Amino acid sequence: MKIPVYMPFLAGALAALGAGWVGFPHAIYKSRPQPVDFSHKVHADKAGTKCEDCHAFREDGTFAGIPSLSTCAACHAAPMGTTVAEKNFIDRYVTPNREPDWASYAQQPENVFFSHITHVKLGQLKCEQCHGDQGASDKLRPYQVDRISGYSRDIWGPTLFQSKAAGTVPGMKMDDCVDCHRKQGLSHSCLDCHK
Amino acid sequence: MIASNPAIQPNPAIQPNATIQPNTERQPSRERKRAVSRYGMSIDLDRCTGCGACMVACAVENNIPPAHEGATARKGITWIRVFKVDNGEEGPARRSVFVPVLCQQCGEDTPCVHVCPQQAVEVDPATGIVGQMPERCLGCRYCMAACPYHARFFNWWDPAWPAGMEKTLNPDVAPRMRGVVEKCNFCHGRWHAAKERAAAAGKPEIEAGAYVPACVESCPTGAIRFGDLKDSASEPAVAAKDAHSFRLLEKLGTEPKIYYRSKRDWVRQVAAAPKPPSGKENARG
Amino acid sequence: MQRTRREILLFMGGGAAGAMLTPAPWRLVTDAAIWSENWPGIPRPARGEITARYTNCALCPAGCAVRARCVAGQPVSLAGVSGGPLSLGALCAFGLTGHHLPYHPKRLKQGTPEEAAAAVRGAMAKCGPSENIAVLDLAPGRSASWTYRRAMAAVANGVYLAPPLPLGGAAVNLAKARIVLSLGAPLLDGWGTPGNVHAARANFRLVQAEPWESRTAALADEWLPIRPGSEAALALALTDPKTAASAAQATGLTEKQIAGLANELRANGPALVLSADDLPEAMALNQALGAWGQTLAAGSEAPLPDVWKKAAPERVVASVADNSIRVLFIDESVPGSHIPWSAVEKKLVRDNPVVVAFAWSLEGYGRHAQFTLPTAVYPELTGDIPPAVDSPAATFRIAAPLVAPPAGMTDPSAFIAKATGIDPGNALQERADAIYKSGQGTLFTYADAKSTPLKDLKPADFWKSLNEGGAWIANAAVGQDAILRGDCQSPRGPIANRPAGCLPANLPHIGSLDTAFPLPVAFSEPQSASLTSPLMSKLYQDSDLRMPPNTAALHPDTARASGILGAARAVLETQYGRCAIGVIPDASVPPGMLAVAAGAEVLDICGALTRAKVVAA
Amino acid sequence: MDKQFITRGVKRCSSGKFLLWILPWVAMLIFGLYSAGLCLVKGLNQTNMDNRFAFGLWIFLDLTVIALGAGAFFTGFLLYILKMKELRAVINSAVVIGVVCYSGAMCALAVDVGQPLRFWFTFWYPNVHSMLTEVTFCITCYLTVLMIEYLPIVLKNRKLRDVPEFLVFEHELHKLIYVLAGVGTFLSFFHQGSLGGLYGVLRGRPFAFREGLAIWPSTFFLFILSAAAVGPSFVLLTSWLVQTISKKRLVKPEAMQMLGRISGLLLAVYVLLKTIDTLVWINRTSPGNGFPAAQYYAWHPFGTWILFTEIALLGMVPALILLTPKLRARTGWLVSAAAMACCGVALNRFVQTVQTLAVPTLSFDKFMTYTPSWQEVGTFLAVLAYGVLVYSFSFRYFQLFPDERELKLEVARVEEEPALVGRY
Repeated sequence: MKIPVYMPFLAGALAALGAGWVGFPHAIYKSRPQPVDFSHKVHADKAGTKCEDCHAFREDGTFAGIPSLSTCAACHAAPMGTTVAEKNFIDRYVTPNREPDWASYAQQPENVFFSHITHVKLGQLKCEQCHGDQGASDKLRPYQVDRISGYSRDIWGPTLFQSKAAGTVPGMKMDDCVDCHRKQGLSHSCLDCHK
Repeated sequence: MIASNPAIQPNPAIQPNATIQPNTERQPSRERKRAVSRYGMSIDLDRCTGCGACMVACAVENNIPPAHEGATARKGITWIRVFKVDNGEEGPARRSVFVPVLCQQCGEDTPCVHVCPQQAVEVDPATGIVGQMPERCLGCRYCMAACPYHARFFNWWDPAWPAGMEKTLNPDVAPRMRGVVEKCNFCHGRWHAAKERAAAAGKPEIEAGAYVPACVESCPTGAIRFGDLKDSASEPAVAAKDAHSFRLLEKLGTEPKIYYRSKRDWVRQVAAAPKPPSGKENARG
Repeated sequence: MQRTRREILLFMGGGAAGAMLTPAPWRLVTDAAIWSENWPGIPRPARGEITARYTNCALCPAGCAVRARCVAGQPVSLAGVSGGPLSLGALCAFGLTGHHLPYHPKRLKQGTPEEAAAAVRGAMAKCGPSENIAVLDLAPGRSASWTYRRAMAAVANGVYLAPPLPLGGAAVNLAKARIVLSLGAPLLDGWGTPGNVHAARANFRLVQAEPWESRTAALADEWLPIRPGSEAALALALTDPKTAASAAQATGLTEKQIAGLANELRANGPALVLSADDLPEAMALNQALGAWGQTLAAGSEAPLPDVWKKAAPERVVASVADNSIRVLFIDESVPGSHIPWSAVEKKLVRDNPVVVAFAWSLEGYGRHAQFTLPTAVYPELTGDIPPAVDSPAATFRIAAPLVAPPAGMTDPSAFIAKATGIDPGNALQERADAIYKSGQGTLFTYADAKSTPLKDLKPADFWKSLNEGGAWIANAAVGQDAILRGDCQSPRGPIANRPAGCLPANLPHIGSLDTAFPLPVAFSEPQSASLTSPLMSKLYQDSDLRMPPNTAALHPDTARASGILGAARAVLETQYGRCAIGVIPDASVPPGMLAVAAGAEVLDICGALTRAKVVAA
Repeated sequence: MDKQFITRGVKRCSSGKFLLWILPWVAMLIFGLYSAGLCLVKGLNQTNMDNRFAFGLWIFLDLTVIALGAGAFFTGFLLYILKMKELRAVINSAVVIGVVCYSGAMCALAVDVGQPLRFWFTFWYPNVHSMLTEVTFCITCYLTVLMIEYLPIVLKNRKLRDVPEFLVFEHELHKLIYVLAGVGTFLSFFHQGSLGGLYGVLRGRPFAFREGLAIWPSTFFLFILSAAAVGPSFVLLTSWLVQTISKKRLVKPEAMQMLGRISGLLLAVYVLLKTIDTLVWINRTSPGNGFPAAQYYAWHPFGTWILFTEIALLGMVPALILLTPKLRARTGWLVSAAAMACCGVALNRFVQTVQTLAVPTLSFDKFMTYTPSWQEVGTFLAVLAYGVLVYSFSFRYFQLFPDERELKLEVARVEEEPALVGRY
């Protein structure tokens, strides 16, 4: 029997579309779990800590980022509570005094200069405005990184490639920074933010 | 003291940038652009001993790797390079001077900026610094052909440090990759750091002296001075008015921001000459 | 057949078209571009808390004050300490890159201390009465040096050897000088303490008598281009006008010029005369000009603990009998002056002597020693810094480590003390206490740029601040408890009968013209046998501002005469040996001489003012 | 065995002979691709370019081949817009030349940039003030146009004609040809000009800097003119080469001479303007920037002879030859004049690229020279071989010279009249 001449064409097109829209977005990322089953929510609610209690600034105004083990150990020298996660944390890291290799969702590329203090103190920005309601998350979703470019998935923000779990995390692409800077009339030159 | 943030509440209402209201006490960028500084430099050639401290300090500060074994004086990366220049005479009549040459930060019709096909080069209106963006650079090298001072350098090799030495890299400057152009940007990493310190102190701008490039800091004889040309009290501003001051290739009309100074007449004459005093090449270094 | 092929083609075509409508190709293109920003091999600088730490540079006796910018404790850049009392905020190119030395690709990583110790024990056991056990200390004047001297005093026929002190141990007071005559001394290029020299420069007139236009000559107030090798003659003529005629002959200057210079030196004093190698004639001229007590004074060291006083005398290699040293320790853990191996070798006993070198690289005496034991290197090592030639006051400065040395490093003084059975104790702290007891002088702390009289301090604080970056400076030019350096600081003592220790004896400098070796040598770069940071290649490879180690610049005519015109490499030959060198043709070097950049190899065969010849490789 | 691909009614050499012909070129291509690969994988340290000679052999190559490729657009312009029917005889050949030159140049550029993976940045973040942006955009667009113009030639292939869809498609395309010619001409004018502007705008390089109209330095217009002038010359040259090598009559002498005449005409105008421009530059522009023009020629080997050769010897002389009907009628004169014209433009591009970088700007600069590394030369050869191969295949399997069949018969007719034979 004779099949219309455009059929193979259509077939090819459909196959490609499927692969491109469904397969690719999964294939491009590799993901790894965070070392510790950590809940921001618990720390915010039970311990009533604020962001900067752990994600602190140093004297010179530089941002320390993810706290080091010593910060955690300040409270978690001994197990607090009986959860498995707690026990694992103490056994694997606190007792042997080994730094957990946290993955930073918001890690910017090496060539980006970002000053937290400038945005928080001069710009009066709140953490959530860039990091979303991270502070309310109950567990740490796996860290997903682009296989080729090595960028964290969160950087892409609410695009087609945003990870569902990221919730309201806005993008951290250059365009996202630039949008805000434009609004503020603060865009001068590339070297403002690149190093 | 750090401004403290409110406790974090789960706040699904937050949309990207939605809650940012334009900040009224900050002027729009155009205003700021007018109110800004234009950094410049003055170099006293009568003090320069050609020791090379500025060149190594620059390399240390800006994560420039040691020379690749294949590198030569023509393929090397030296954001600031000290040339030994003489008056073209032989024997006892010979006189030499050391001339540090770095990006002259042209302020007017900057030759390298408008040639770049993809906006990897620009003059920062806020600082007057000519910026080069390695991560935007295609490596076409058109800007190098355009620069009359040969102050731009191409990464002919991927950067490489002896094992362990990468521990001494400066976190304020990103190492560049092979195949892109780079140049002096007045140690922009230090500008960032100064800016951040100012922010920590609650000030939007850097005050004078809080930001100085590495070559200036390192010069053992204090031959290189740095400052804001708009502030008439700053050393470069004063030097600019000095009768013994000159700029390289001033006639091109690109308004470089590096002022050289020498009380020796022959030095100024050689610098102003359209070509080497004698037909032969007379620079070593 | 035909049809199926077409179908495949169509299918592929459709696939391509479809793919264009998905994000995949575009994302891949973007990612590839981003990947090119951080592809493999490009290191990511470590991040961390940024702190400032202070120390003193141990790379030369200047011991400049250093502020280290550290990221998470690791120094990432060094700078001078503005307001520092001695170095006045300056740091030279070598000092600025000192923090790279621990990572030098040629660093020595392990040795065999046990075997070395055993060999030393064995040799010492069968050490005959006429034979010596010696320490060669290339940076004398440190507390470690005193440990060596004590050790050598503790053993029978122990000898403490050191290179001759600059100016025979005298100290220069540049601040007092109004006119300086430099006979080829690199005054503005690595001589003394850069910061101090450049600060004083404004107040004296500089006359540089040198055959070629060195860096110093280029910035001197007057440059006298004399004939190569005629420095001594000029000095002599300036001391004793009767020789002016022959001097004019030798130097190529007119008698009038020489007379004029002589008058100038006498009229516009206080004057100071320096020379590339310490010419006795230059010292004589200094005396004739009454420089002593004015611009020249006896050099001095910080006070010592009394228990250290029992120490072996300081001797130069030349003063030891040939073939008499059975055991030789060489400490080159810090850069110091280099004594040609040929001069050392002939002092060793013929039947298997034991030579133990303490070094951080194999580039120095390690090339000749049986045992080379790896040591810490600045900024890893702990130690004090010998007195600077241009510091009339005694000083005490500690180079405190900025990074921890790797495992398996040997501490020379501990090793030698053990071998000779003395207790080294904590030499630095004992010295500090002794200084504190002397009660005089002031302490300058770098972090706060404050100077405090010693008597206002507690001993613990004194010790602490010395280790966190500070300098003790004696009040008087010679503190009453200070130790005089060298044996030749007598203001009026005739040069002739100065003891051997004061003569520049490491290599006799040329006297009459030597036809076998026609070319006088001038050092165009600071002389150092030890390795420098790989980043120094910016100065001699990525640019040709300076010359790489073991190269010679010479006039094309000289090259032609030597038959090496156009050659990039050649062999340098002196009466002490030969070594391969790189050759740089340079019309700015006058014909008939060599401007040499020293490395260990070159320093092994020639010192300043030796004569050499170059032959084709 | 490839007979069924060869156009009806024309004679082509045996496959074996053809194979023999392409073999050396293929070898050259492979070697070239290897050297280019080295440059891509190991980076540009494989070349002898350096911070001073940021541009080298490759940029010279690009400028030259693009100038020579101008024949494609200009012939098209003359034929379709100015309706010079005679040129139909060479238009196909001209198009192939265009495709070869432009695609070749693009490939060379892809190797020349330090970060080929970022090639698309210029399109995504274009700096509209940069001449290079203009060049990149126009060349890319024009290459697409050329491809579309090339397509009908391919589709006319005897074998491909069997596919009915192709024939229809080809026919539709043909209706477009006038539009394409127009667009092509427009684009070409721009990028040829921009290539000239590339150097003319370098105010930091007084040797190359020129004043001009609005944003365009005079070199902008000179490049357009020179390209338009040598384009036909190069088409003429290639047609002659093909005729000699393939020992066939392909183009009527009238067509050849017409090409020559056009070329000569434009060349004359070009030489005139170039002379004026040079005088203005020597007496005003250069001194205005503090550089007496004499110094540029004080550096051996770049003496004033180069100026003379470029303008008089390889500019005026061929122009005059081509403008003299008598000489033009003699193949020898015609061809050598065309060749000279091409060399003249090549020399001009060489001066623009290499001499500009060689002469010092700072008074304590060195005068520098540079010799390409074998990797650079290899890549250069690759482009050359690629060109020859594409042309050879096109000539063998497609109908580049519509008159060929007719001329073939003619030859057959005049076989017994020796007078006519041997003229080609």
